[in-house]
Amino acid sequence: MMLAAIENLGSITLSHYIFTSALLFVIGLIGFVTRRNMIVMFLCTELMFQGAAIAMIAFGRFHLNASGQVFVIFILTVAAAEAALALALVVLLYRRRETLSAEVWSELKE
Amino acid sequence: MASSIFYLACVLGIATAALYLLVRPGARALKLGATVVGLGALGWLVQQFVGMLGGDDPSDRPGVIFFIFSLIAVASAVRMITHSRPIYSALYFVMVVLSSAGLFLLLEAEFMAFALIIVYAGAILITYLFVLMLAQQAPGEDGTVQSPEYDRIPREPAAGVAVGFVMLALLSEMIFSGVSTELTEPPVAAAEVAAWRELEQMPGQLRRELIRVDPDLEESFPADQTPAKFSRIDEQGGIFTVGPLGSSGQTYEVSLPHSAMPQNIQRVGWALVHQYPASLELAGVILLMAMFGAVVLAQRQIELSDDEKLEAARAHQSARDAANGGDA
Amino acid sequence: MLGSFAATILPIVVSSESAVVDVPVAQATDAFGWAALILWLPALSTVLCGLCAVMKVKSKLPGWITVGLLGTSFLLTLALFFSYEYENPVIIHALQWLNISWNGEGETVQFIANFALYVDSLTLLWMLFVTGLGTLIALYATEYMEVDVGKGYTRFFAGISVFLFAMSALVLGDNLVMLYLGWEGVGFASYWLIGYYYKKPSAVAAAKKAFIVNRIGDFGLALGIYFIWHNFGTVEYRVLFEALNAGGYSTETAGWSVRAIPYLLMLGAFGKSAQLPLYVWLPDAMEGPTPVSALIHAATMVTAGVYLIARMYPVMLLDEYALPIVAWIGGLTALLAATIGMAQYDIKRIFAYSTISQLGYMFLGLGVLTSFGAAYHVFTHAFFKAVLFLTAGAVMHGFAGQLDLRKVSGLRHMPGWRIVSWTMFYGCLCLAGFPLITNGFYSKDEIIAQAFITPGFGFVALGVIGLITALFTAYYAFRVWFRVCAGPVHFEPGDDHHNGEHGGGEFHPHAPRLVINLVLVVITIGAIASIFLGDWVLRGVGDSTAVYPSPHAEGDGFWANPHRWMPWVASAAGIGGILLAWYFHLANRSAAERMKNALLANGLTRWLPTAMENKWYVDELYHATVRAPLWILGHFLNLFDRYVVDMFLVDGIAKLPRALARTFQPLQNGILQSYAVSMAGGLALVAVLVVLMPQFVEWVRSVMGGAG
Amino acid sequence: MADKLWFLIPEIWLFVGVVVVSVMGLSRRKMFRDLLPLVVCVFLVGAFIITPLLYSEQRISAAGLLMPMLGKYVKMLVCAIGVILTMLSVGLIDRDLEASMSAGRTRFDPIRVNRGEYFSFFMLSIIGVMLVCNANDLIWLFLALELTSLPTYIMVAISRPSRKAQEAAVKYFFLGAMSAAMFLYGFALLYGATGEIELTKLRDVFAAQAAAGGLNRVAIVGLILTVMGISFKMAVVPMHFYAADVYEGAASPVTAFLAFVPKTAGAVALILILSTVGWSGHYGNGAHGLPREILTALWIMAVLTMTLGNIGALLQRSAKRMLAYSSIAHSGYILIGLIAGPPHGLNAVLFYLLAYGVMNTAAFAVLASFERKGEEIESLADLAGLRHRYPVMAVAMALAAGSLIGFPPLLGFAGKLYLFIAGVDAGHIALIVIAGVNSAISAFYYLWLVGLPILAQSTPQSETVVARPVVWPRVAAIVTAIGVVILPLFAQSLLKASQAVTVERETTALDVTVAPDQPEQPTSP
Repeated sequence: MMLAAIENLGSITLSHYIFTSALLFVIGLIGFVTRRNMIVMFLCTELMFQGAAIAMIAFGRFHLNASGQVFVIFILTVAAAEAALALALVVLLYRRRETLSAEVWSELKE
Repeated sequence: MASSIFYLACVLGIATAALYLLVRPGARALKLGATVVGLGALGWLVQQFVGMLGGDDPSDRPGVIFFIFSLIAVASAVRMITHSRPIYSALYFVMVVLSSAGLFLLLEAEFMAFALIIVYAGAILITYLFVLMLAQQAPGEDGTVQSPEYDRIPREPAAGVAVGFVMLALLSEMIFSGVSTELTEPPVAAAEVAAWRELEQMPGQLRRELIRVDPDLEESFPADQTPAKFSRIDEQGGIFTVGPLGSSGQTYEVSLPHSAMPQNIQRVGWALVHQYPASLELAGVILLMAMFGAVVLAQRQIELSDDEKLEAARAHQSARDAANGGDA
Repeated sequence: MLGSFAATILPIVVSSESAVVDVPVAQATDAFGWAALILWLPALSTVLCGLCAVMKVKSKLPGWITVGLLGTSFLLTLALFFSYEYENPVIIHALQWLNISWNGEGETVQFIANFALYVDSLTLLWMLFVTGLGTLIALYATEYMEVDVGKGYTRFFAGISVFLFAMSALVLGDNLVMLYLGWEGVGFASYWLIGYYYKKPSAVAAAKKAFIVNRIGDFGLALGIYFIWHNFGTVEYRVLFEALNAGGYSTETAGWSVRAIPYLLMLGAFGKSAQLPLYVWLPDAMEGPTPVSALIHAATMVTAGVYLIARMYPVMLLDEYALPIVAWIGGLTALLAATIGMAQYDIKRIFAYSTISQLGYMFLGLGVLTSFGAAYHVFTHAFFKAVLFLTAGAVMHGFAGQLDLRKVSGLRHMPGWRIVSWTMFYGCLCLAGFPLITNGFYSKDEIIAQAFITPGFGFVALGVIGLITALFTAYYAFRVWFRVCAGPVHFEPGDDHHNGEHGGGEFHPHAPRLVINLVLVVITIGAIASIFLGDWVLRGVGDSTAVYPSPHAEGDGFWANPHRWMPWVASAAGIGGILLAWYFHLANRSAAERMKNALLANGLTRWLPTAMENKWYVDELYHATVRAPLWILGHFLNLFDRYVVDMFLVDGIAKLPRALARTFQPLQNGILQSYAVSMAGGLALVAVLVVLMPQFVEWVRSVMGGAG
Repeated sequence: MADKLWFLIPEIWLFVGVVVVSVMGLSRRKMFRDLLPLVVCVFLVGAFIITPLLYSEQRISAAGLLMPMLGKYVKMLVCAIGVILTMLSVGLIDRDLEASMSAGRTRFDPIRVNRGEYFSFFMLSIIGVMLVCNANDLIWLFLALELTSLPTYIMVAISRPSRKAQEAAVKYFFLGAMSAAMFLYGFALLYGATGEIELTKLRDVFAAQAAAGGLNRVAIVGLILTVMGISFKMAVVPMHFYAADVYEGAASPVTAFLAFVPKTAGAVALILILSTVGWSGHYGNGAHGLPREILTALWIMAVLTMTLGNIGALLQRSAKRMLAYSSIAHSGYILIGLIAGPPHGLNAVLFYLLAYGVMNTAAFAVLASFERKGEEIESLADLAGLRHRYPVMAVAMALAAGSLIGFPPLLGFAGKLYLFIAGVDAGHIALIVIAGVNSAISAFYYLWLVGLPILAQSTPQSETVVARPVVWPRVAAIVTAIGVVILPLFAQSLLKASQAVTVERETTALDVTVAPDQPEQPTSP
């Protein structure tokens, strides 16, 4: 089944776009859990949002309606709002500890 | 079925192993080797995906462009999470955004493509860069900038990549058994009827298109009267016969060309202001809240200075002594 | 007296053929609206005690509030009792509580549990001694707890009020949810009051133990209630008994979920009433103040299990093996607890084991189909056990916490202790089942005799066990009395208050004052009065849901009817036990002491050691033949209790989750990325598991199919 | 459209409140700044009163929401608990700054005062929950969930001037952003599987797919990502890791807020999302329940959540951390109701949210009422012997803990009983047995909260604990403790109120069969 799918790739289908979006999403996830720099971590969540946005647009094209694109507009808005807050928080934290490492903030634990 | 999953798992496994080696701190040679292996795996995938690179059929072009864009996006994303300098990570993210915008163009979402570039690459990423610059390490004595240790050594490379692998397995299983086989495209006719209905709702739009097709209709549909409405939409031989049009009791049979259908940008804008205006307001509230929050968080003195604290403690003590007379 | 009593018993012993019983079912009534106050007054008392705590009242006010309100509650119960017409059980609606209905599969499913009172004679029987003894014991406590005025006094009486509220809800409620509410409530009050001396680690441990062991039983009860609701669609007694009367469920056709109900209820009852194997919490519960032991752990709360079985008697018949098991557990508990009681020195512990033993009799009675005997024994036991505990409390109070029966002696010769000694004497007589003049005699005989009559697996053996236990009971009861009250005057004070209010000077026992003596006398009078209430209890049980015809003895001869010969045999056992106790703990005790002194003083009488050795020989024989095995058994059970139950059950339950928690602790290491990995990984694992599971299962199936 | 706007009036009114409060917070007059909590309460009470007036039959039917009556109950609930939470927050923010300003050592500086902003965030988050109830499309749901969470991140950061609070904010924010990305991707897949983003239309398409042989694989994966992403807000295992640290780091009033408001938002959002697939059973004849995959996932989550939450709480020496774990465990109980489904499971969830809101807030209110050396109390040992000096507070704590155990006849018992009945009624007996065992385990640690204040003796450490100079947290504790005792008497009418929520959809959603005019009929292989 899948081999058939690969061989038929002459024409680009929805699956290709979704696969790209899934790759971006997963790479963002990996980055989020492996990077220790808070700003890069947040960039990684933006990458995950980006993956979701591509999926939205691709599905929107597939279903021939505009809802997906409208959704992406709102994703952009929220991403901007989150980024503003996150960066303000990071600035605050950086002033405290003079480092961007997330690991210095690990006093609360069992 | 089983063999194909095995096939894919091997390739993805090699790719993730390569990614792991890239993410992990290690010798340059090892990284080089990993890059080569990873590129090899990716190249195999590319070779599998586009056996027809260079074909003459113009309908294949989007395919080639798709692969170029998505390869750039994925490669930049990988580099973004592996690069030890945050500035470069941010710049690689710009690359991801740009190539996604390209994908959006392929998907006929022109407006979103440009909005993405303007908002993401133009605004959000610049903010990131600003903050990164603020927190930039001073160059060392020899003039080179040494990345701090937390940027060079990842935290949980093995666990992270394993989680990513499981997640990717989940999603690719879904894509191969769900997206490619179970999802059926909606009938084009139904979608087009929906588009015509949207045209009908947009104020004055249908009238304008009608007049463009048949200028004589201008008198029949005065601008200040009840807007024109479709009373029937059929499709015959690729041409949409629209009508009879009902307005002030009279009906007309008109054939509207395909180009009269609302454009993508029109549909997005219409959906935004007609279907989701309240959501738009809500987004505004979120942005306002974010502004508040940023102001509150980034203000310099969230804490008091030490002597102020001491004074405050004394004041508290006296207040407490006064208040401690009774209970509850 | 004896004859007339037996005569009153015989007519109700109907033939055992009528297996289908028409259980009297209560009907709703609008009258008696005031009866709900019986329930609310203790609640009001709790609130007022709470207010006292807020106002930091430093007087005996909370005690008197409690006594006053509980007394009113008792008077209302009496009023209800006198206005109640036999054979007309009623339901009095108090407050709408839970009334849920929804559309199930094709029918409307309802879950109704209101605050309503189910009043029949069983309820009244229980409520009379619950509120009556509750009032009296609260009155006793106003004096007993006076050292704590301003400290724990309010807390204590608030606890008593909570207990009485919960117990009233348990007994009066017209549905199983209310019963469960009361069930948990009395458990909580018990936990509260056992842990009253929170500074003592043993008290805290005892409270914890009581709570955990009871939880096991409660779980059974909750599940039992659920199954009742599941099968009969109701938790209201009225609807439930109507359904049972209609005969919709016979034991043959019922599914396992119906058959499980009696066993689950049994688990609950055994937990609350301290039967094997869940009895272990009760002796430790004696860490609480003595009025609490008297009220909760002797007279009232522990009989909740008996009440549950009696109330649910028709339900217990849903499985034919349920009641025989109740009988056997009861009988064995009675015997084992009595043997343990014989090896103890702490007076309260002895009485605690005797409580377990007497509760065993009650379950034996229920199991051998004499619900009358069981109910009557509950009633009589409540009085005499309250007397015993209260006298023990008076001793403890007067001798600074001394409870070791070897260290207090000759109480009846001391000034001011007369009433305590003689009420205790009467209590011991009742416990021993001394013929004619004690209430315990009648109720116990009824149970043991019925064990010989009712056909069932090994019921005759149970009757014999009951008789042996009666002998042991008489022995250990009088062991206490002869040691503590009789004999030469001698005492050592306990540890409490030794350096406190009595200063460094010599210890003087302080005799109980008016209130304690008054309460002791009143309860003793109640115990005597309860001798004459047998008929009333009999008639009452006949009107209640516990009615079930006890099998009739066949034949007319003296030996053919155990009800005829049982008084004589049981009296013999009781008196024999008393004589044994007299010999070993009064007569011989002083004789041995005196002789030993004389012999040691005079060198010429050296030959006498042979004689003395004879004495010792008797003692050792007694040790070797009677006491040692029992002692070993008692201590073995004690060790079992301490190591198996305490370590594995109680501590194990407490520690297992802790150990589990420790294994998960490293995940919570405080580092953001680790959390992120765990979260994302958990999500991905669950998702993959869920999504791929059908395929995986299919694959396993194909592999298995290929292999097999 | 206009009908939907009617339902937004309480939110708009509260938004006016946000503006008023944030401006008042900048006032130079101390009196105005001190009046802020009162103003917040006025606006919340106003919203509480307005809400029931708006829900007329005609508007409900015109709005076309998935569960129209949900809003009425949840909005009133959130406003009522919001008033209590406001009381807790009195005097929390800018304490030191206000003290030094009133002593004249510091000059007023509008940049440095945060109180107005704090209460704005407070109200914005509450608006977010209220908006979740109105959601009829995924965009709205996404925005409303974000509006609920984003202000809480800042509230945690500014709740107290300590590094702990900032650390809590970092963890909460970053993990929250990750979970948001997860459910956003889930939303994308849901959209992809159906081509719709309106919940009512999603429901129709899913019903059609189910009738044609089962949900699409894309829909299943999307639902799982969505459900697990949203369950972050409820602190459900495995998305619970942040909870203990964040609850410990934030100031007690904010912790009480976190334990209730986002949790309610998450529960309501899950109700809406799960309603689109319905509990009508997609597999087998006459089988009830969610699609098998979703059911399994929720089952696993519920069991893990209850168990890990309860055993995690056992080891804690910090009262706040213990309550954090207990809050995780309570989410597990709530999941039982979600698994059981309408009408009873959902009613039970809504009723339980009320019960949980009251009793949990009571416990946190007691913690928020005390301080030691100007720092708030955290450890259990601080509560020892509270009875001697603050008997009312000790009793309030005991009542709250008793109710959290589920002790009859307190409020928590009624809530738990209803949840368990609903679970049993839906046939999940194993789940209920596990919940019962967990409930027993929970008694171990809750009894500390009963025993320490009431039974234990004061220690030198706990002697230094004193009540905060502000009286309002104590008032809140007393009010909620009374509620714990009194509300069970009204259990009947409260249950009715929560029942009204799901009555409508029973007849509509559950019986959806293949509509004849469905544009697409997915073919199953």
